Amino acid sequence: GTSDSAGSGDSSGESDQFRIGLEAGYAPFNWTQMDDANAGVKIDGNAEFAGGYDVEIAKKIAEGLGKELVIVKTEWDGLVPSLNSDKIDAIVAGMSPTAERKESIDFSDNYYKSDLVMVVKKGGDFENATSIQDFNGAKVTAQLNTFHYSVIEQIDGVSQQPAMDSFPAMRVALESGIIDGYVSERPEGVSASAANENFTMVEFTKGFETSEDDTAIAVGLKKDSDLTEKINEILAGISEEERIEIMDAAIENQPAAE
Amino acid sequence: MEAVIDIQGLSKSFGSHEVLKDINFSVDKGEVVTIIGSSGSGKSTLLRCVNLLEKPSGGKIIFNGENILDNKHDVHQYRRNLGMVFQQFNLFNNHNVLGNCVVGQMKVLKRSKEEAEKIALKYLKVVGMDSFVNAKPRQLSGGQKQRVAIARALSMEPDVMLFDEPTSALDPEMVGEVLRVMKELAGTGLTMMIVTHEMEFAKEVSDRVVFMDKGVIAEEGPPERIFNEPTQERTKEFLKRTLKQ
Amino acid sequence: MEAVIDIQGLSKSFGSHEVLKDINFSVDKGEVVTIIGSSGSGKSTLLRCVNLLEKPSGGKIIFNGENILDNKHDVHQYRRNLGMVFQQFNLFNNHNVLGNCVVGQMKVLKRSKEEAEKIALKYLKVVGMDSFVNAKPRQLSGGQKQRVAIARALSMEPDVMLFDEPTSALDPEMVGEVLRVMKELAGTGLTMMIVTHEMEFAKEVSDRVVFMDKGVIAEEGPPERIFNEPTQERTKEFLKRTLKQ
Amino acid sequence: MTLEWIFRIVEQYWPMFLRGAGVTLLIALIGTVLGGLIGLLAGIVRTIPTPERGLKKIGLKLINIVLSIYIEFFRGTPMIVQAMVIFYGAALAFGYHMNPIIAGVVIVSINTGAYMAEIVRGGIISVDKGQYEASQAIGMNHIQTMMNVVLPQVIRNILPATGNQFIINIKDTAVLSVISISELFFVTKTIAGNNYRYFEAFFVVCILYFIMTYTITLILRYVERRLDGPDNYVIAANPMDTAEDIKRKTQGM
Amino acid sequence: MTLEWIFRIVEQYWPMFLRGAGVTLLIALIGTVLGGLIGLLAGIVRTIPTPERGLKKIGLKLINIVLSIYIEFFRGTPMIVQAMVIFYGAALAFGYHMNPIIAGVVIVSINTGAYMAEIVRGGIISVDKGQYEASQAIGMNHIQTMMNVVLPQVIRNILPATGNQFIINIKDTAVLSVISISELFFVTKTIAGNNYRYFEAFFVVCILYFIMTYTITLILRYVERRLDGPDNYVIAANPMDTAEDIKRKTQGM
Ligand SMILES: Nc1ncnc2c1ncn2[C@@H]1O[C@H](COP(=O)(O)OP(=O)(O)OP(=O)(O)O)[C@@H](O)[C@H]1O
Ligand SMILES: Nc1ncnc2c1ncn2[C@@H]1O[C@H](COP(=O)(O)OP(=O)(O)OP(=O)(O)O)[C@@H](O)[C@H]1O
Ligand SMILES: [Mg+2]
Ligand SMILES: [Mg+2]
Repeated sequence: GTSDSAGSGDSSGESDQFRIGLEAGYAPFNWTQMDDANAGVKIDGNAEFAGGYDVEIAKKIAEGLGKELVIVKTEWDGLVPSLNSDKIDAIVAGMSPTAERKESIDFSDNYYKSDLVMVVKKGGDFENATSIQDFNGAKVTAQLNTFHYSVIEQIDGVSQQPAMDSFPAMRVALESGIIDGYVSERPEGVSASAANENFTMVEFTKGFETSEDDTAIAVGLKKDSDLTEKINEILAGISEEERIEIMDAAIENQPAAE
Repeated sequence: MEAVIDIQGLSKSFGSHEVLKDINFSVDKGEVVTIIGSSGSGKSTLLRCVNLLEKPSGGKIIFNGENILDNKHDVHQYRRNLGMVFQQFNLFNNHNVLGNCVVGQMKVLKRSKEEAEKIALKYLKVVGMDSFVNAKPRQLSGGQKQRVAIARALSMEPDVMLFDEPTSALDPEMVGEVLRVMKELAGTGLTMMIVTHEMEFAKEVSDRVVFMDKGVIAEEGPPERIFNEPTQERTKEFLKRTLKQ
Repeated sequence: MEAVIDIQGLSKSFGSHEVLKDINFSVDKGEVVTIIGSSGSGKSTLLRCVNLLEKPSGGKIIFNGENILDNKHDVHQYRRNLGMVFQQFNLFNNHNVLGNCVVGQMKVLKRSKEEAEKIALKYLKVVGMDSFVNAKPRQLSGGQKQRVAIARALSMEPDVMLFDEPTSALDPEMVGEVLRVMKELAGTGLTMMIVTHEMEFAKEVSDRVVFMDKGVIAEEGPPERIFNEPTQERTKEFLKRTLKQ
Repeated sequence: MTLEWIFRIVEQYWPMFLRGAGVTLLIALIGTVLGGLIGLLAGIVRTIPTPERGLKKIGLKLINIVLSIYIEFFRGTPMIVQAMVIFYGAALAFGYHMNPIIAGVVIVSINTGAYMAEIVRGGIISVDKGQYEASQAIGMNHIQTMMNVVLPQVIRNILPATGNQFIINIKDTAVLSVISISELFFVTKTIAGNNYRYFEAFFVVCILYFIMTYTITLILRYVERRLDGPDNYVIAANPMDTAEDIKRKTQGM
Repeated sequence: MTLEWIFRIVEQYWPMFLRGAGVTLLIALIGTVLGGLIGLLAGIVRTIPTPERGLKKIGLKLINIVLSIYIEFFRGTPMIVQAMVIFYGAALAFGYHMNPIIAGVVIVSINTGAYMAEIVRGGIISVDKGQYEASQAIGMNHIQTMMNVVLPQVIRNILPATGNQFIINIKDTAVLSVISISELFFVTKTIAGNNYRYFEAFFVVCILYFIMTYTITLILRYVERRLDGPDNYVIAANPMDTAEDIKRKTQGM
């Protein structure tokens, strides 16, 4: 390990560590693996390693900052408090820079942008949909407190189901036929349909109208952090092709793809 | 006369500790049998075996001609014929004095509330506790508890009463009163088995005295004979110490 | 002789129910006082007030010249001087017979385990319970429990013993034995207050008899006088019923 | 966290908060009551004296095994999993779509029942054996004994632990959002998500939880005092009647 | 859900599962023990007889009020909120960074203590008042009485409810993932998230939970039997000695 435990280190700006928080359970952005295959990074205070798109980006940032990358595995709801209480220096966890989040933390420039898709049952009525309007009459939901849920109303005549707490719950609901589909982002959709033979992902030619803030993801930083500028510089140095390459590698390397 | 309860070869062990050994005796209808003997000799255990609160290890208990230790026998049905006054009283803590005397009548004998209360009050009056109907057991003195326990058992109007030291917490005056009530009851044909330490009481009330010693019946007979001409060495010794006190 | 305990104007009410009214009496060192009276007259409550298990509603209890109802007084310190045998025994359910007699000695008197056990065994022998050291209270007969309760109180070797019907569950033979022990103890200067229903016992053991009636001391005096020439109407009536029994 | 935002959130969303609290309270209340009944029932069954006769003995043994499995299974697995298995399982296996609230009540009750069964067991152990024997001695059967004598005393002794269980239920209903129940916690997450005022919204929900649990505590304390009854008792006829007086009066009997 | 996947997950991730289970068990165990001690302590304090003297009386009253606030506050708010307030609050307010595991143990203990305090209260109520009086009568003070006589009986009676609490703790530690503790549930979510095999991962965790809780049940049952002691007792000298014999033997005394 790089330090004896997650909370013991003083993570002020002067240290030679770059501590980032993530769930390590949101493949392909971030996941946990048992060894350092594919250049996985040791999780602080833990025997496992983290990998994924976020981890690769974080490596580049740490390198650019000239600091050692330390990964703190924290539940999603604990990320913002961790950042604000200086337990971590940045959130690199597939987090979108929404206006509301911006009230409590700052964000870097975007380091990924994804499209919305619909995950449905393979062989079901909606497998071959191309427009969101094809989901007229369908029972559709999305994760609570995400813009995924608020865009559902763009589908005319949709039967919008109560929002759900987590992706696992939605996948169970989909599999059991309680819903016909859930709104998701491309990487999750690719992974879900790859992992579960009963699922498939619908990509839209006529899709949802979304705002940049929602579909993009960025590094979360403490308000007025002096890291923001440096990180933006480093991110600017990663080209669009390079990002796609990293994401494709992540999708390929993610545990479910084995 | 016909035996109401006939105990044959009854034994009881707690683990390796044999408390009752080959007990044989019977009680006739309307008879009053007192059981005397030193502390720990098995008197309470015998009463508890008779109404099956302890499962006998062996032997038979014949009640009205049937062996109630037979598996086919309905224990609860059998127990309705027996009333018991415990050495430790065991009043129902969640009921007041009246409730203690009423609940069994209503639930077991299916008497109406009015009838049950009338009967309860009658027996509470007998033991002088009718003015305490509202009191909870924890608010009663020792003697008061014992009297309520007696009233509770009598309210069930059983055929056979098992009394485990029914006068231990009573003042002598009350003992006299209880004695009077018991004699009255015996007159109405109630059968009684009474464990007691009061020899005077035993002498006065009983048709027959059973002397227990170390888990066996050492001697039994009419009170005059047991108290005046005991045949067994152990009985003599017990009574000698007792009477000269 | 000097009074160990001097009770002045003691009263006790439970709610509106006045159980003790203006009780005045004192006990001298080495004296044996028995308290008699009918059930519910307040005898147990009086004993319980003396060792402050019930808080008196009024009056004074002077012990060794100090009013222990004064707020400044250390109740626990005071209680070490008193031993109590309860009417309901109240053996510690989580200790076996030996543990019941040892725990107080070790925790309160800070005696060593060996010493405590030696003393406990001495008194358990006195009451004939030394072979039951391993038994749990629930495995004992009524009389056995009472004897352990006596041994437990004696093991604390107090100055004053409060006995609430110490012989109620004992066979007459055991009563004789306990009587003998008590006399021995009285000989060693132990002061005793004994509530009892056994008039014979009261006659034999006591230096003074207190007759309680409805929460007041109706009469007191040496046993010969109380039993042979009572002056109060109530006493006469109580004794008449008692003795003719 | 600002006071202003708290007021704004409360002002704007109080009907949502109230409805959420209502759903939570409803499920927790019914769940605790039904769970308590299950627990008492389990207590009755588990204390049935082993019968002598072969068939009955085997039957009782079987029931007891089933009961143990029930208790260990429902205590041993997370309620969220139980909820998902029952709710989605029913849909998946039988195409049966339950009403989520009813499913929630069922799940909370069954779950609470498993815990209450153990609490009741502890309560029964602590009731003096003499109480059971005295009831048996006047001819009560097992159920009558338990209903009229033992369980009333058990209930009084386990009230504090039951209060705990109620409070746990109020908080544990939060997992029922997984079966689309809009209980208080989920509602709060929604509100927080709407505004990204997590601190404020959770502050409000904490206060709501606290109000609910504290109210329950107060009610249970009141019930305890009621069950204990007055410390005093009323003497029916004349006060301070002792034996003699009464004897004199009843001499004519 | 396929059996194949279950095996694959277990094969691949068993060290993670085990470590997660270890963390969960550690926190739940220490939390229950410390919480139990807090509960017993609260029981001792809450039963101190009200002293007569002014100052002591006020002091005791104050302590009791603080105790009530503690109990109501920690029962009345969700543990996840407590965890966040304590863990992140300490860092924010004092710049003090706790070790997450220690923070977790502290939070679970304090929380459990509040529940155990109520359970202990129920247990004390159910101990016969005579036990307390007899201890007092031989001169024991309040603490000696509670330690040597009352609480040992309480502990035996509340063991089943304590088992509940332990099991609840095992499951409730799940919320501690919010303060970066990799306990079993978080680990499982991670594994599920990695593979998108939710059913399988949660099936495994259910089994692990069940193994842990059932083991605890078995251990507690064993402890109960040990505490109850043998039904039989050994007579020191000769069996069936009754009073006379012993008297004869001890006549010489
Ligand atoms: N906790 C209590 N609350 C209310 N009344 C009580 C309480 N304890 C005792 N009493 C009442 O006080 C009176 C005196 O009780 P006490 O136990 O002192 O009688 P006693 O003389 O010892 O009688 P006994 O010989 O039957 O033991 C009784 O009428 C009893 O009902
Ligand atoms: N549950 C039990 N387990 C083990 N031994 C027991 C149990 N109950 C009673 N005994 C033992 O059985 C013997 C007889 O007890 P029992 O209660 O019948 O005596 P008893 O004649 O009623 O005495 P007493 O006059 O003192 O009440 C005693 O030695 C007692 O210790
Ligand atoms: Mg007996
Ligand atoms: Mg008394």
